[in-house]
Amino acid sequence: MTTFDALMPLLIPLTSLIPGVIIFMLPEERRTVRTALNLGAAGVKLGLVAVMVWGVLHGHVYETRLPLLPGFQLVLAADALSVLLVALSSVLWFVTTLYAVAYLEHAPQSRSRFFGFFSLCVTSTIGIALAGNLITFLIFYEMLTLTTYPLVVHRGTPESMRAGKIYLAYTIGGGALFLAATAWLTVLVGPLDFTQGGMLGGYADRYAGQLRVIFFMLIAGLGVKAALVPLHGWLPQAMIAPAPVSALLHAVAVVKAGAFGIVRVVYDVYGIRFAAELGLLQPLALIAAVTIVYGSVMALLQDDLKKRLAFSTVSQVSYIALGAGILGPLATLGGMVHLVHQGLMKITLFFCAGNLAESTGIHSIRRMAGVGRRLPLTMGAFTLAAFGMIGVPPMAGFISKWYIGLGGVAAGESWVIAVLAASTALNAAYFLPILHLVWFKEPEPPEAGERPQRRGGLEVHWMLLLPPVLTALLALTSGLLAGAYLSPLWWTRLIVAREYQL
Amino acid sequence: MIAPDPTIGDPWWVWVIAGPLAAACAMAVFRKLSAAFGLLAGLIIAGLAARLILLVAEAGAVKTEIGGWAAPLGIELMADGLSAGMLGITALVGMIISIYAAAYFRPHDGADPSNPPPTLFWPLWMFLWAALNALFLSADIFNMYVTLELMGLSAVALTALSREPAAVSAALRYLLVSLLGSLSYLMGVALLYGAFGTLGLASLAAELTPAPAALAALALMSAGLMMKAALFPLHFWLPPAHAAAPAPVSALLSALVVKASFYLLLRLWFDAFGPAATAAAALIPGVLGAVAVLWGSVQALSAQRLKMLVAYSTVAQLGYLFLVFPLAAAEGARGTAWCAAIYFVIAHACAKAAVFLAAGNVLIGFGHDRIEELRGAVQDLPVSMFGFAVAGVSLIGLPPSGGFIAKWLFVTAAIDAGQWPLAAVVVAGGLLSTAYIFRFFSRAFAHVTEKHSCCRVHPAMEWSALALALCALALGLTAPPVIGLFQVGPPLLETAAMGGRP
Amino acid sequence: MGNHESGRRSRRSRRLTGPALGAGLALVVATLPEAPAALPHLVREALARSGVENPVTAVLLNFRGYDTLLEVAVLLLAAVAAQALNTGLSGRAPLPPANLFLTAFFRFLAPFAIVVAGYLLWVGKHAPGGAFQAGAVLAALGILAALTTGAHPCWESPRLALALVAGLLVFSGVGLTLLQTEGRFLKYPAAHAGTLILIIEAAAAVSIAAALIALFNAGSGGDPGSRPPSGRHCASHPLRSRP
Amino acid sequence: MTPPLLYALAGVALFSIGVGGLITAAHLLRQVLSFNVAGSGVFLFLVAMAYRTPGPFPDPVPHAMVLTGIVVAVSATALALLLICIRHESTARSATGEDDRP
Repeated sequence: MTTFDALMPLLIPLTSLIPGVIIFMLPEERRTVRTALNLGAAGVKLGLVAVMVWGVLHGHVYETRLPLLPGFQLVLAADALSVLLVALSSVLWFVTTLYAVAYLEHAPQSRSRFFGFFSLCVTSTIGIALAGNLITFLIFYEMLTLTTYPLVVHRGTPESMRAGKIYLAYTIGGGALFLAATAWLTVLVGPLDFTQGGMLGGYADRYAGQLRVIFFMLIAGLGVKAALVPLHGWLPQAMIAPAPVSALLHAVAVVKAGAFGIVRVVYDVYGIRFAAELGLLQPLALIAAVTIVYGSVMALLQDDLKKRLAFSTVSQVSYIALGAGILGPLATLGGMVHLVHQGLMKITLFFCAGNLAESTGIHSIRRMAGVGRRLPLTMGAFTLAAFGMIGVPPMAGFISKWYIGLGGVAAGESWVIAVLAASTALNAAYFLPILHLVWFKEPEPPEAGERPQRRGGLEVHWMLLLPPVLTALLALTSGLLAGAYLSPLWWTRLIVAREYQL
Repeated sequence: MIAPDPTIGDPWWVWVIAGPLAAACAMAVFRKLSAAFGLLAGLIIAGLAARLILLVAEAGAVKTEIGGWAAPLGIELMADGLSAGMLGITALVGMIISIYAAAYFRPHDGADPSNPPPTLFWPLWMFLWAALNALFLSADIFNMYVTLELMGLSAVALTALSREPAAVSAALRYLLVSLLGSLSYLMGVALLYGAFGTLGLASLAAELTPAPAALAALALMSAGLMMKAALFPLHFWLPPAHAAAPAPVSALLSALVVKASFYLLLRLWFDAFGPAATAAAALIPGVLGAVAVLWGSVQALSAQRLKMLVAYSTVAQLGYLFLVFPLAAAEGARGTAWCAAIYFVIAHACAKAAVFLAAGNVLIGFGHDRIEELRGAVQDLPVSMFGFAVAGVSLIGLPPSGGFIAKWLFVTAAIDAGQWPLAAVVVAGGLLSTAYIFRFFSRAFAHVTEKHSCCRVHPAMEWSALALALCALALGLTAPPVIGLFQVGPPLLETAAMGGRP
Repeated sequence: MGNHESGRRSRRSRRLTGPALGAGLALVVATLPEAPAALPHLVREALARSGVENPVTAVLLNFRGYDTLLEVAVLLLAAVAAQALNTGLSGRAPLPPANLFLTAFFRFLAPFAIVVAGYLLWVGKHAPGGAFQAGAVLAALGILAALTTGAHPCWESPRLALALVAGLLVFSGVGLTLLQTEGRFLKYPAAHAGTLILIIEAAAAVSIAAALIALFNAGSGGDPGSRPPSGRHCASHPLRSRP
Repeated sequence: MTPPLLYALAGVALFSIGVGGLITAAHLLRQVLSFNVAGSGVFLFLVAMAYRTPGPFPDPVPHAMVLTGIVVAVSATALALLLICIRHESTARSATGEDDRP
């Protein structure tokens, strides 16, 4: 079994890399082969992830070590935390592929190119999740930038090129900062692997000052993708991309990579206790809090639906950073489980926005009056996810906010409760009017550029309808059955137990 | 590293130099068969280079005296890790460019008979190849002068091959600068001979004392070589020459010819004089290199034509190489800096050759290479543009390319040596190169509806550009064996005052 | 050169480089050691085994023969480059018609030049002389022939091209055969060293002369009428004279 | 002030005159000429190095280097002159009116 254990972490990224490369080569018209390859690969990956989840549960050690440089190794290791993101990415990749195939049906641009880069993007995300040391993380982190740029500029219109330029400027800048910090850390302490409870314990006395600077450089480099306040500018701009890209980018791949990176740095590089000693958690929590409030306020001001969702992502992702910024297992639990919950809820919202734009051509919120009658199921999923974002029980969003609040009180940082309350109020302020418009208002006559009611059958193509409904239900069940075996919360409790060696 | 009996039989070097010379003679006589001879000779030389690399990799460095005459009297040849590596990269890049040239120079239909395709490209290219191989194997400073001159003249003739006014003027300026460089190099050799009475690199290293004559010789020879390697203030001849030359020639010039002068500088500063002796003077190339990186990138940003952009990128990327001198002055970082420089040389050779070939395809396909009017190039030349993108990734230094490994080594060496400004320059250079690579790429990626005239480019030309780009990518994954090869030190006399390498 | 910064300041600063360089080097030269190194004695000892008495020829052809091999390659390269670039010179002024005096002088001089070249080649063994000097004389003769008869030799024809590459081919050929027999490239057996060197020098002289003549022809370009429209293939007879 | 030192200084002087000329000369042809002057300067310096050996025979190695240098200089000058001809002819034909400086 050991060889299989050693190969497993390598197999999972390969299951999306190899099909990606093949899809690149596929000529444009081979639609069925491309879809089959896509969905088949996603299915195989889900299977492998299930085996891995089972293995990690029973204490299996999955680790692949490849020689990268003399003295440096490319390490892909599956510990409890990485499985969380791998599982999330695999599930949502399967769902998003389903959605993208239908969404891009009539798009003029080359679909082989799209799905090629789509698979490479997921490979990078899986690589980020499975990275066993900082240099492997850096490699996949920068590859994520490379593979997502073509997706952002897929439409090739001048606006998407401009958005791509801004996206690139931010992410390449962040990447360069992250490279410099990693190199500096490696020079100081040598190529160390991620270890639960942190690996820098012994270096506090000698390099305390330098480690503080490195920490903030790392957080800044990761903050670009995690959209922390000063570095979030690219996220609303990248809304020009097609809906599946926005869904994948802002719910699963890019933003999660940043947040996951922050969690890795705080817990597995510095270690929560050592970070607290150096007084690094306080500023991190502060930045996160500012981002949460700022994101929600900006979301309130947006009229375009996708822009509003983008700013809500900016604020929601910072919950994870906030959770990481507070010393204590409860806050960590809340932060990490929000990694999954936010992914599920946000992807549902983007799918619904995509369906809305696809079937009725409506983009701005004030035009959404009475849309509920025309798209009952889509808007139903939208409502569920919206309630989840606000934090209404029994949705998943409530769970994470609840635990972050508990953690805050336990750590004596009561201002966290104020931040959570304010953000909940703001979430309600920008989601409830939409729901009111959708369900309780009379539909207005379609303006220019909007399509009339679709004759007969389902409101939208079934492949466009199934994904949002599925993810909405997942968000609901992970909230309702939070305590159940193998639920996201249950799994995160396992991670936190191992992290804090309780 | 104990070098076994270094004179293991002679043939290991003879055919690598005699091969291309014989091919050149054959082509001068039977001109119609030039392309066939060229490809055949390319294969043979590539095979020989590979065999030499294997020989050096396991048997350590090899040395031989030509004609059996001992050191000060006869000429010595030597192949250590560095020369084997350079021979290998010259063979690899040269082989693929020969395939490109076979398609580029074939008399395609519709070519006007009055201006026949220059079949004399092949003998000139064979002379250049022989000169490069002889230069990389030589361990005698006067012999290096003759190979330097053979290389310079063949490069100039190749630049002026298209006989257009721009190419001829650029070739003339290149020739004059190259002659001035060779002259000051020869004056340095004369001074060294006058002072120490020997021409062998090994015996020089043994007897060198920092006498005024030695320092003056070092200054003259370094000035000459920096002029030929287009270091910042003396680079003005490079952009017009590399932009005006035919595509395969500009690829050869940027990837190999310019590096040969840098190689000689490495031999001079590290083997003959030893980094300890030159620590004080090492700052000059370092500062000039840093300025070259920034200035070259800025010029590339404002270039109007694609080939001019790529040529200025060469000026910028060469700046990186010269950072090795100040970094090697610090004892701790010497090994990493040395590997960083050579790895950068080979990664840049593959990537820059690929980018120039892709630019050549654009020039043939669109009839012009004005960046502003190259919108939608990805749709017409997908393979070349994919090659351009992959090579661009290596030029920027993003993982998983060879460029990333070199950039990583440079940053760690700079931080290790405490040279913070140099680390900042390397990172800033990466950002600037992102700007100018994606400046072109964002236009090429744009989706253009109307079809513009794009005549067919021979598939061999497109695929060879992609092949070189994939080589640059592969260099990212095969770092340990390659760096292991570079660490095979030269078989100098044990008594040599070798500041030396790791 | 470098006319970008052709402003006043940079021109004056560039004028200073010459004298500054001279002064610096003069100081350095003054410090050079009086007594030379041991190399000249080594050459004299090894002279017996080199197969020639003239030390310069010994160094050129035997001890540092590889340098000379590359040097012949440089000359051949220049000739090939000249032909590669030459096709651009169609509109050259035609050569002057051959006048009586020049033709008579050429006819008188030709045999002497060839004999002198042969002698120079032979004398190189023990006195200053050798392949380069002989080649130069032959080249002078060739250029005189071009001036008088206006013959524009067509270097593309295999026979003449062979003359061009003869030097390099013979030199490396001998080297490679010695590699097989003696185990080392260019390791002359003491007995035949002299004859081998002579063979190499003869071939080198021929190709040096051919290269220099080719360089002259490329420069002069010859009259346009003499080149058939296809531009690359000369008329059948390589040394065809003007109609 | 032994004769070889005198010749060496003359060689160095020639070399610097040539290099100075190459850098500041306006016309291309003048630059090629200064290259040859500088070349002969280096060769004179080499020959001066050869004459420091006591005894009847001078040191042959610099002589060989000079011979090789001369042949290389000839090839380079021929190529430079050819390029100047082509450039002159093509600029005259295309009348770009580019000033004579490269």
